[in-house]
Amino acid sequence: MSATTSTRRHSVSAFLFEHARLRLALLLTAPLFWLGLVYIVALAALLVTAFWTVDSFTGEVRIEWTLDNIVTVLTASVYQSVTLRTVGIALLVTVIDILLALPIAFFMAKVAGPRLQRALVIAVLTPLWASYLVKAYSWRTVLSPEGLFAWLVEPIGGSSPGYGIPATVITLSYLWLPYVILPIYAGLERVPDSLLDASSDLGAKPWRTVRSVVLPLLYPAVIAGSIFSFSLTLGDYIAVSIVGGANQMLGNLVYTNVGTANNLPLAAAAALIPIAIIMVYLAAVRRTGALDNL
Amino acid sequence: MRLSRLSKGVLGALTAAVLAIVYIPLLVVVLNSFSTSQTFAWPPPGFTLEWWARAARSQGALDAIGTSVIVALAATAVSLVLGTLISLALQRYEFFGRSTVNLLVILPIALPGIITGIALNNFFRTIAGVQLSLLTLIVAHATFCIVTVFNNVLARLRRTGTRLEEASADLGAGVWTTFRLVTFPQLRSALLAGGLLAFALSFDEIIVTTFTAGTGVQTLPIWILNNVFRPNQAPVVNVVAVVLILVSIIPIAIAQKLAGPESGTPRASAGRAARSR
Amino acid sequence: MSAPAISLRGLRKEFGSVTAVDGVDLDIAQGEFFSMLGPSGSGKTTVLRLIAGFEQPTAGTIELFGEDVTSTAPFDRDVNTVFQDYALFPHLSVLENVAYGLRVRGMGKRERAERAREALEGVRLGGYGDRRPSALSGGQRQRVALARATVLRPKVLLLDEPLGALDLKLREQMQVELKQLQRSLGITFIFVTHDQEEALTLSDRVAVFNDGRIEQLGTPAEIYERPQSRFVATFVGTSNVLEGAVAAQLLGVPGTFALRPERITLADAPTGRDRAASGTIAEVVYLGTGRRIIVDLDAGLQLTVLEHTLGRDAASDAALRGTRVVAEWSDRDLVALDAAVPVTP
Amino acid sequence: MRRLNFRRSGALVGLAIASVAALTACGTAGGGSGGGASGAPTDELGDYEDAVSILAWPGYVEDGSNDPDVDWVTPFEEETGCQVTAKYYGTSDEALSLMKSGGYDVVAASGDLTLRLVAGDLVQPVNTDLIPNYENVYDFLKDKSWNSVDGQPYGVPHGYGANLLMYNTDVVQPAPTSWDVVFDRAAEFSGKVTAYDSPIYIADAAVYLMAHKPELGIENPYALDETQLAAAVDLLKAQRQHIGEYWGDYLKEIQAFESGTSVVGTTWQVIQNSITTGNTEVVLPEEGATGWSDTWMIASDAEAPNCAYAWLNYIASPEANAAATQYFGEAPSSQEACEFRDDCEAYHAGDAEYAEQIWYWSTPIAECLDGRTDVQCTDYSQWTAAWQEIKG
Repeated sequence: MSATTSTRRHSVSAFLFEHARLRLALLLTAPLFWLGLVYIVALAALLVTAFWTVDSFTGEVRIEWTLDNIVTVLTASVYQSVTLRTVGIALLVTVIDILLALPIAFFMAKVAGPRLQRALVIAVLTPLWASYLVKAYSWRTVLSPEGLFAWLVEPIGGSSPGYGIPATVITLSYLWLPYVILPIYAGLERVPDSLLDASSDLGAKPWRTVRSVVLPLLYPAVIAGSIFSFSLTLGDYIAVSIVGGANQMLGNLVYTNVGTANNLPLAAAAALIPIAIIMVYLAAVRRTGALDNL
Repeated sequence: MRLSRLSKGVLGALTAAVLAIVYIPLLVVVLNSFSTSQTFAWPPPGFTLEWWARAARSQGALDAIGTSVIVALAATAVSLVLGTLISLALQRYEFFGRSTVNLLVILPIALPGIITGIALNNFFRTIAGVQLSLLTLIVAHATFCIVTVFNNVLARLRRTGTRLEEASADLGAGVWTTFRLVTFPQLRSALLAGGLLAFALSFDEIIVTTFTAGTGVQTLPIWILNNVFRPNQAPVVNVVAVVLILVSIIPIAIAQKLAGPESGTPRASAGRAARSR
Repeated sequence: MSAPAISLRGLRKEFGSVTAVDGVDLDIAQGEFFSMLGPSGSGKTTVLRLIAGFEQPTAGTIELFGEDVTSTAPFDRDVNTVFQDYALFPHLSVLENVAYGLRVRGMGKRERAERAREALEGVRLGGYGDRRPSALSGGQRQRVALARATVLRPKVLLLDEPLGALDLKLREQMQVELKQLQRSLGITFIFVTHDQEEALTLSDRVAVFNDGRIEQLGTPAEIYERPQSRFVATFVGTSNVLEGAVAAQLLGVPGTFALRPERITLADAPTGRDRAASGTIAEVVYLGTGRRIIVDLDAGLQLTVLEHTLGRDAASDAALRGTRVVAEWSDRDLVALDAAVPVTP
Repeated sequence: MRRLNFRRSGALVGLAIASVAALTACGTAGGGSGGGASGAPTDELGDYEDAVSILAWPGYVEDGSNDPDVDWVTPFEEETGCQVTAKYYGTSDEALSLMKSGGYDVVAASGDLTLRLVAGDLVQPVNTDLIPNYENVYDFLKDKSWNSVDGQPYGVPHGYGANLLMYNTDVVQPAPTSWDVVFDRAAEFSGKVTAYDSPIYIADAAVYLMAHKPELGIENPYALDETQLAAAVDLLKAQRQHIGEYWGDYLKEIQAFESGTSVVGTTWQVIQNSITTGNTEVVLPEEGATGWSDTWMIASDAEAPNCAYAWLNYIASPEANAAATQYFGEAPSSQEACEFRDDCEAYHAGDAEYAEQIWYWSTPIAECLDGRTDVQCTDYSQWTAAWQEIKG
């Protein structure tokens, strides 16, 4: 095995090895081609469309530059109130999901034995396979005035919240919960037990350890989970139409504009609202390293 | 951490409570699949096996499941390849625009599905000039599935570092051989986890699907959407959901078992340390 | 033996703004047991990684047996490495790990298993082939790593702190085995360590690294006996450094001198050696084989003295604190670290 | 057109596209010469081809694959040897673009699509003499603005239905006869009023205003000028205060009435038929109602015209029409079909007077459908914006 023969044998490998940039280019070409061509071009085209018009005569999109759609979206009171409502629901859903996810993720990662841990991961993942629609309809059943919820709480003087924003929040929190639990659980797995031991060794009570050690380390994972619940809620239009009573969310406005009115430019303009919100959100959390924890 | 019995008990109780909340609606689905009420009235006025019998005969449901499986498998395959490539690039190289690429991967999942949906719909029809089909649907699904593979692989790469690959190269293995014999086996369980999540994500996707599926393409969620609104079909949908839940436990359990032994030991980013030396 | 096994010329490596290796020139002869010694961050590991091919130098060349391999990929270099953390493939069995290099060279399954088994027997792990690396102890893993690297019969074996993770007893045992292995294989070993004792006991020659440069190159005796810089004097073993006003007062010459603790004797009164300085014992540390005594010299220097055997028993060590003593040494034990000033006998 | 779900409410999408030329040509606006239709209908038929490709709403061409008991395609195939390939579309826009791409022989088109197809030369005039079953079709479905141009039929009616008023008999007493229970009297049932979730529901308000605010001068609920639209919007905004939820699909509506979440609002006959609690009733209020009617048409470039004619004839046949319309919950297109259905009465099938009270869905466009030329009407995109504003 002289050096020369092996050099010849590995000529392609050796060439690649010597050219780190080439290797990088080879790695990145296909994904960037895909994401850039398919996604970014599509997104850019959509955003440009927001500045075009629809010919009310033919219904075709016409390349005629206008700010009308943007102005409509920014000034119409319906967009303002729906945006506020949607962001409110998204924040509420996110907070609820995080609060629900933290104890269960902590229990899974740090208390449960390996067998129980495995079973719990399965238990958390399983609901993902029941269709979104089936689950949403199930909540419609549960929350109906004579449904399971009312049936359970009536003896103690409660009543079903009925269909409306509370029902929407409940349903969406339910739908996205696994997506929040999983990153938080993974994040907790990465927190070495020795750190927790160190904290309690230094005299911290468990709660104090959680607050001073676990949560700060977990912050990126929590943010990662929140991106799921926040963004999925921001774009949802189906759950709210099933359990949301007469309310509509941003997703409905976008959907109606494109699906019913065939007004893609206006839909694109309306889409700018959630895009802007998400971008601000991503920019805000970027520093936390959360984007590496999705 | 030395937790008191009490705090362990409280945590266990909270976990049980959350799981109860998670499973009660699913239990309702199971009950409704046997309910004589076609509209899921509560409590069920009576029980019947009719829906299960009907579901068993429903060719449409089977076809839809088949389509969904094909779409999810294809989208998963694409995202496995692309996700792995991109995570290798981001984890093993420093380059200008690295964080932009990172953002690019995350964007399709971070932006609401309806935006991805109408953007791709518009792209396919007007820019690419292609008819919506099974293929456009797969392309759309793969686009937002990349991130799950990406994240799992990235985390694994970070954990394993570059030592083993160096050892392999040191022992005479070329770039491809090293990937085949060392890198890939190290990534296997991460790929499995990421792939499973990608599959699940694609399998239950409805919003992007609505906008990017060809007319003849009926995935399971679309089938459900079409059928949940027919009074005489809605309970059949519950049956299908119940079957899916039960069947899904198998692959998840297998994946868990496979991913189990390696995923337990967190090792702080050795790769990063090596890179920044 | 014509060309050296390894020849480094003007080797530099920068990581961003950090210069890890700052111009290294070095020839390592064939069959030599060569150690690179230095504190962490001194660049020794980077030099090793450059030789192995894991890093590309910013400047300079690397020759292996006269062949320039500066930009050759690691898999095309006839060197093998024993990694600090062993880097055993967790998904392969011990035997598969050892056979890996043979496998990627296209050797048949039967033959490579045979060779790997022999290699494992060579490191006394004959029965362990089917195990996973995770089922082995630290010392066993270390031996697997050795077998894996040597089964390929490389011309140069690179060892990156291979004993660092082992406990003292095992480390001493492995040191002996390494030395024997090197002799029996007759190949060049390049050994990276931060443990000066290990470097001194094992090596034919040692390069002491500091700040990305070779501070001193020589045989263990040269390094220990004749350190050429303050850094070497203090990093390799312990040295008392006499300099400035203190040196002038005690030695009568300005300059910087190193004095090994074991070269100093303590007495109640001067016994007539070349130099004497009085002081007070500040601390006594029991070492088993002797004692380390810290003396505050009246001249204003804290002197470390190593005593091997002494009439007093250990129990009285504490009582020594505060005792007045005279420290004495010979002029020939002084090593001038400042080359400009000759040693004054 | 029965809206199966909210995806399909997109059926009205872009009706605005309907060419004015075609529209003025057709009966609605009166006058004008022949539309974009080309050539004369076929005079005679030849042998059946091997296959026929049909584009339709889901559920219009059932071959038993969703439910083995629901199958009216197989008998057709056995009878004619024409193998049916069905493709389903989600919105009328989608159907239009598919028709433009070609390859289909037959299309089931809603009222908002038919004229676009005619104007685009995508469908051919139909010689009803070659369709024996056409004779049986209710007269009040023939020669309508959405299926004929200048008396020349462009297809065969499929079925029809009305958007009725449903009420909970325990709560809404006495039995209502007017839409006022969901408009001016909605406060009485505040929080339990429901309405169809689509901009087209504005037409329901317009129907109400036609009767109660004649001074607005609404002649056609799909032809509203800005003042008229504003009046409808005001009415609906007032109604919004009392809406419990809007509905877009069967299941939601049935659940809502069964559980008491909704007690009064618009509905379809099939929903009433499906409700098992027995405490609901439907009525066609005195003001009239909106409704729908679909048409089977033949592509102008049909490769299998003989099979296409055969399908049009078959789907208009009593048995097949009964099966298809019953499956969807709408009235059949002929009295004979009622022989094969036991629920015709519930749908008021064949009741011409009843059918006369229905304003079949059309998409509002700027050119007023009621023939006014002195004013611009509001188009569907304005209706959509208004609808979003109403929902808030």
